[in-house]
Amino acid sequence: MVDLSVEIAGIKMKNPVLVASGTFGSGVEYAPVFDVSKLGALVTKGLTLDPCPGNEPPRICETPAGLLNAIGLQNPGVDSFIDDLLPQMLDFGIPVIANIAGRTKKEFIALAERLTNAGVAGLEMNISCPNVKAGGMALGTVPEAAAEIVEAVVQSTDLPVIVKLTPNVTDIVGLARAVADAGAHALSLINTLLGMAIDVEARKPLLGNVTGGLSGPAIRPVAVRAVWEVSQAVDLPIIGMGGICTGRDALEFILAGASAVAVGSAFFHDPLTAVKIIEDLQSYCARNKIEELRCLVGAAWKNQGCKE
Amino acid sequence: MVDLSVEIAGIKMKNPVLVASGTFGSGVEYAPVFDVSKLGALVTKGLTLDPCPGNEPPRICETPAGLLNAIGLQNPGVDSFIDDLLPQMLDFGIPVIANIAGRTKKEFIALAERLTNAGVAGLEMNISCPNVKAGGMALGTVPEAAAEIVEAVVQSTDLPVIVKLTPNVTDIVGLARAVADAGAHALSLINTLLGMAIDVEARKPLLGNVTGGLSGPAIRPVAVRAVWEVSQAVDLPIIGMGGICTGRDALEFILAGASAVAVGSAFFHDPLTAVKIIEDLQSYCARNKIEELRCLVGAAWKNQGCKE
Amino acid sequence: MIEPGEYTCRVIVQNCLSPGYYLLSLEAPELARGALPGQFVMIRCGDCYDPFLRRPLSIHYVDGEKGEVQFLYQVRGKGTALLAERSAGDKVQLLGPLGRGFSCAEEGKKGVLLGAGVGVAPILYLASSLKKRRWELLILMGARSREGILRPEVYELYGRVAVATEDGSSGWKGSVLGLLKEKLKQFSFDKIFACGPLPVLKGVQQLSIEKGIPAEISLEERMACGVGACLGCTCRGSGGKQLRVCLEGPVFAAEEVIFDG
Amino acid sequence: MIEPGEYTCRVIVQNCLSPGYYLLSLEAPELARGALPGQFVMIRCGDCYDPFLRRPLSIHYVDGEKGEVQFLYQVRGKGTALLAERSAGDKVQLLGPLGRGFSCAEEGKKGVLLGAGVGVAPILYLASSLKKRRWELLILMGARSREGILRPEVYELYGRVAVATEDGSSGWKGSVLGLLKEKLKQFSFDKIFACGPLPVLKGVQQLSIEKGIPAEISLEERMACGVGACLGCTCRGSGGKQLRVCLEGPVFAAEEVIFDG
Ligand SMILES: Cc1cc2nc3c(=O)[nH]c(=O)nc-3n(C[C@H](O)[C@H](O)[C@H](O)COP(=O)(O)OP(=O)(O)OC[C@H]3O[C@@H](n4cnc5c(N)ncnc54)[C@H](O)[C@@H]3O)c2cc1C
Ligand SMILES: Cc1cc2nc3c(=O)[nH]c(=O)nc-3n(C[C@H](O)[C@H](O)[C@H](O)COP(=O)(O)OP(=O)(O)OC[C@H]3O[C@@H](n4cnc5c(N)ncnc54)[C@H](O)[C@@H]3O)c2cc1C
Ligand SMILES: Cc1cc2nc3c(=O)[nH]c(=O)nc-3n(C[C@H](O)[C@H](O)[C@H](O)COP(=O)(O)O)c2cc1C
Ligand SMILES: Cc1cc2nc3c(=O)[nH]c(=O)nc-3n(C[C@H](O)[C@H](O)[C@H](O)COP(=O)(O)O)c2cc1C
Ligand code: FES
Ligand code: FES
Repeated sequence: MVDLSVEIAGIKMKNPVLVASGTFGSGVEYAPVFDVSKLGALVTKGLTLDPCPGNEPPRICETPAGLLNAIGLQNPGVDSFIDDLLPQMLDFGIPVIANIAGRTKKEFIALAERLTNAGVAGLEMNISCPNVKAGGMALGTVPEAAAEIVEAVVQSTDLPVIVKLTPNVTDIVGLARAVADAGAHALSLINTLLGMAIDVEARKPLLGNVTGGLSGPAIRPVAVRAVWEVSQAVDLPIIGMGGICTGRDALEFILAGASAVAVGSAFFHDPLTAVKIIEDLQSYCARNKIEELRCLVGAAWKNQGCKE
Repeated sequence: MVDLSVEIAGIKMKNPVLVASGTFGSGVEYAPVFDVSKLGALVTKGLTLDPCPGNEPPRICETPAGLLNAIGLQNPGVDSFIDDLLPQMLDFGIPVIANIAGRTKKEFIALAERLTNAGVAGLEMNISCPNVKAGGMALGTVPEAAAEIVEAVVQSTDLPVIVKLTPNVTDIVGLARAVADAGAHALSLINTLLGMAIDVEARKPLLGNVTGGLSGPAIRPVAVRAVWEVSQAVDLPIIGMGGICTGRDALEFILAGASAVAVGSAFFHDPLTAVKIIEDLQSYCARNKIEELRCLVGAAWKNQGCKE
Repeated sequence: MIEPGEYTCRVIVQNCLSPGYYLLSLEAPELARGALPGQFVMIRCGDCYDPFLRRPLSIHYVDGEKGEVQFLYQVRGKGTALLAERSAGDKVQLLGPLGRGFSCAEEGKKGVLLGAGVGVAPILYLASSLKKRRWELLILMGARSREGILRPEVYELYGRVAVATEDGSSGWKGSVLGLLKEKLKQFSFDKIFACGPLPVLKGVQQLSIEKGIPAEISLEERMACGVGACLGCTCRGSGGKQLRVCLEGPVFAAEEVIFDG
Repeated sequence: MIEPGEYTCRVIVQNCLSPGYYLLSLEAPELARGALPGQFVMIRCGDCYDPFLRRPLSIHYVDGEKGEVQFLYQVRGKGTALLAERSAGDKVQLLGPLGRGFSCAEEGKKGVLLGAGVGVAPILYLASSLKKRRWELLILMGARSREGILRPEVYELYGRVAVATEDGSSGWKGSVLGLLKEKLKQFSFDKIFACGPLPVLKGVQQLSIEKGIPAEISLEERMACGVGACLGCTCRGSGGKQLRVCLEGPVFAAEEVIFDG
């Protein structure tokens, strides 16, 4: 039996396959379709302090090998999440990571504090959402600003803090370094690329919000590159995501330097993606006589590795 | 008959469909396949001062709805270009725009000077190539650095200067503004996104150069967004490109604010793409009773427009 | 009612009904046993990542004994065009049954069922289910012209059928909404059920309020997940909350939703 | 020799020769008349943007009178898998004929033709062309095992055929390169023609130099445009220049190219 287990910033998972924030609801939605407890961990939709209604429709639009979304962080607010959704999520018996999206440092701190003893295994700071006016990406593109908020969150909780970065920057390595120096325990790479589409018959943008976040296989090469660059520069575990649809895709991220991966848009293409990936990883390792998957992390740039 | 003609920075074209640098050779390669003189204009492969051998193979790699390339500016050098290739290109009887790629300001000036009376209709400054170590993107991500080089080139030639920008930046609008203030006459948006792919069996990067530029339909939403944002902020004509495969795609760019479009990777999918797009634009205008295509430029954000 | 599941189904047969309209029959015994009228599936149309998303299609008819589920669809774009290329023996993947369907618990009432355009798709299974519950049904089918009136003969098995075409090439000339108004003047009904484009649904909502007849309407919205996870398909609920068309819908009581504009 | 053109061709027939190997016949009169042995086409395998690039396939055989062009290919990944789904009557788009083929201007010489794996594909058309020029041919076909020896009977129409399999399940046991060495010891040839994986081509290049027999080898490289425009497919030429496999090749005189490593 191959050992797929990983530990990211102290969060122990039986395999490295997570779900990407916002694509998997609270897990309950997919529970009838497959055994959600087989996953490595769950990640919540972005949570805000107050309930948030999200953006006007249309909120999604398909693009070649991908999709644009502009959900706009619709969520019931952190308190309602803790009361209603979290208990259901914890029932799956796997770690739950809360994705938090403050508009300001103060909000981020408040979110972290409320979640600290709520039962979640860690926090994923979304400083990279392209679909909201305040906060989101605006906080996440300037290294100093990002560092300041990360530091504040790290100090206000004893939960592991994972910082999710945007690829819509000139220098993602610089951003990752700043966030690492500020005390982040792990990184999630990548959030969506900023994009848009136009309805040429109506002659106006297709999304209610005009611009949206591009995800899916289309962006995979950008995401793999981000993981490759950051993992060589920064000594933090990385959760890789962006267009992962198969075990092969997941391995691309792992070989590039990700310790774990998250499945997002692929659920819409095939709801069984994540379980298939877990099986694929098992069989890839078995076939290549690799006893512990974690030996492959960064193998495409590391020369050494565990024994094969 | 619909009027498709455009004038970009003084370069008159009978229609707004150009070719994207590096994807169309010198035009001669495609001449047996379709009537190249039907195009709006030709754009050369990136030219360097000295001959350049380019990168190690493999140089291309397919990705979902796109491809990565790391050609590395292989070209015979500007002098050999002027002597051997340019005369053949001029034979098509349509404007030829020279894409120039210096590693330093000095090289850019030298390239501009050599080309000034060579017969080309304009220069496209490639300050956005992701596949070379010096110059290329390195010069093109910092607004001040970009502005300085653009200013120097504009002063050293009386040819129209089109500046091609990279999307691999936090703030493409800021970059565009800097370049506009420096005297650029038009903008080309966008060059490729920086990406990479890994061969999971060999456990190493698929491209000889490790990273490459992502192009094709996959990146279209990113390109449309760039055109949309820049065209509203900067008063320069824009040549839009990035994944254009159909008349519908071309219209997306035009409605977003591009005065002309360039076909690139789509030639590999279907070599007749450009001619089909010209026909599609004709029939879209006819169907919608639009007499001059240029009335549609930016129509998705402008309220007014020419009479329909 | 069964929980949604992921199935790989064999195509039994696919027929082109009239240019651009297809009837697809799949071998799907679980669905055929458990799906309710008004529910839908998310179906994978191609083999690759373009198109990337699945397409929502309503259940048109089920034959529980044969284990067969039918879909009636119009080719609109890339996805449905690829689906139309499938033929007997091919496999298709789908997730279903999804969403909340029409309520058909009551017995022996009088109902008017309205299907505009390809919106008639879910009306057939609904009609057959209500018929079993001894409803007396009037089925209104609307389209631009007679070619758009799909399979009227099978609808006739479950109720009286009246047709409206905008060009008058068949039945009443004008919109199917106009026809509904006429019928509401002439007859009394316990309930309206409708599926079709937004303007028609708005009209039904208004008539429902005016006449005080409860109505159920089936909405469309762009969908990604189909199970309520992505929040891509929301519409405005009258309680002020966002409703997920895929989970809280696609069938809503007319008064549950607010249409903009 | 004709200029390349873009064609939409009807599939005449497609046969699975052995698991994973296909023979595709297209109606392509211009190509059938003008394509030369060793040339190739860029063929569009799917209907959408995934896969986005066309795939290079060598011309396996042409029947000028019937206006038919054949391709012999192995399913390797997404593109070839989609191509294998096409059947009689379907349309496929392709650009061709492309590149520089084998030189077969000379008359009445003695040649040895080597095809390793699916690299035998272009060898058939080459053999038939050389036969017309009264060459005496020895055709070496190599594969891992007997299932990989494709259509030996048709090759026999144009020369003597000798087979090598790595597992010895048919013919000589060992690599086809070893078989070539043996044959070069026993017989004398005016020229070697080869197509197959890189290690085989390297071996042929070396033998050509050692024995002083001119050789032509057909190279493979990832391609995007197929016409020399994108510079994606270059290999190192012995003159120091980059050569485009799609335009200056795919067939090179053995001494024209430098293999790394
Ligand atoms: C719950 C539900 C049930 C449906 N049932 C049926 C049915 O039984 N028969 C039928 O013919 N159609 C049905 N539809 C509509 C059908 O899903 C769309 O026509 C289909 O997704 C179009 O896909 P395409 O790839 O062919 O077109 P695209 O190329 O994707 O789009 C063509 C046009 O369809 C619109 N469209 C695209 N996706 C959707 C979507 N998810 N929802 C609504 N509009 C969309 C686009 O705006 C565009 O104008 C249903 C839709 C929903 C939401
Ligand atoms: C001039 C030329 C002529 C050819 N003629 C034939 C032929 O007659 N019959 C035949 O079976 N094959 C031929 N090939 C190889 C054929 O093009 C590839 O097998 C095919 O492109 C694989 O596509 P795919 O989508 O099935 O696989 P992919 O999923 O794209 O890749 C599968 C494997 O094939 C390799 N590959 C992908 N693209 C290419 C490429 N363009 N060139 C070389 N290797 C590639 C990949 O590295 C990978 O290992 C030829 C190649 C060239 C360059
Ligand atoms: C519908 C949708 C909603 C998303 N919501 C969030 C969110 O709330 N918070 C967040 O950090 N990322 C969100 N994302 C981004 C994903 O978590 C992920 O980073 C991105 O989609 C790339 O992965 P993918 O290509 O596998 O989907 C969302 C993505 C999608 C498609
Ligand atoms: C094979 C290849 C070579 C390219 N070479 C150049 C180049 O030399 N100079 C340049 O400015 N852009 C170059 N580009 C970028 C294109 O001109 C274009 O900006 C980009 O590919 C996006 O357009 P597309 O998606 O339509 O291809 C190249 C692109 C490709 C695919
Ligand atoms: S489609 Fe995802 S929530 Fe409805
Ligand atoms: S494939 Fe484009 S130059 Fe050879």
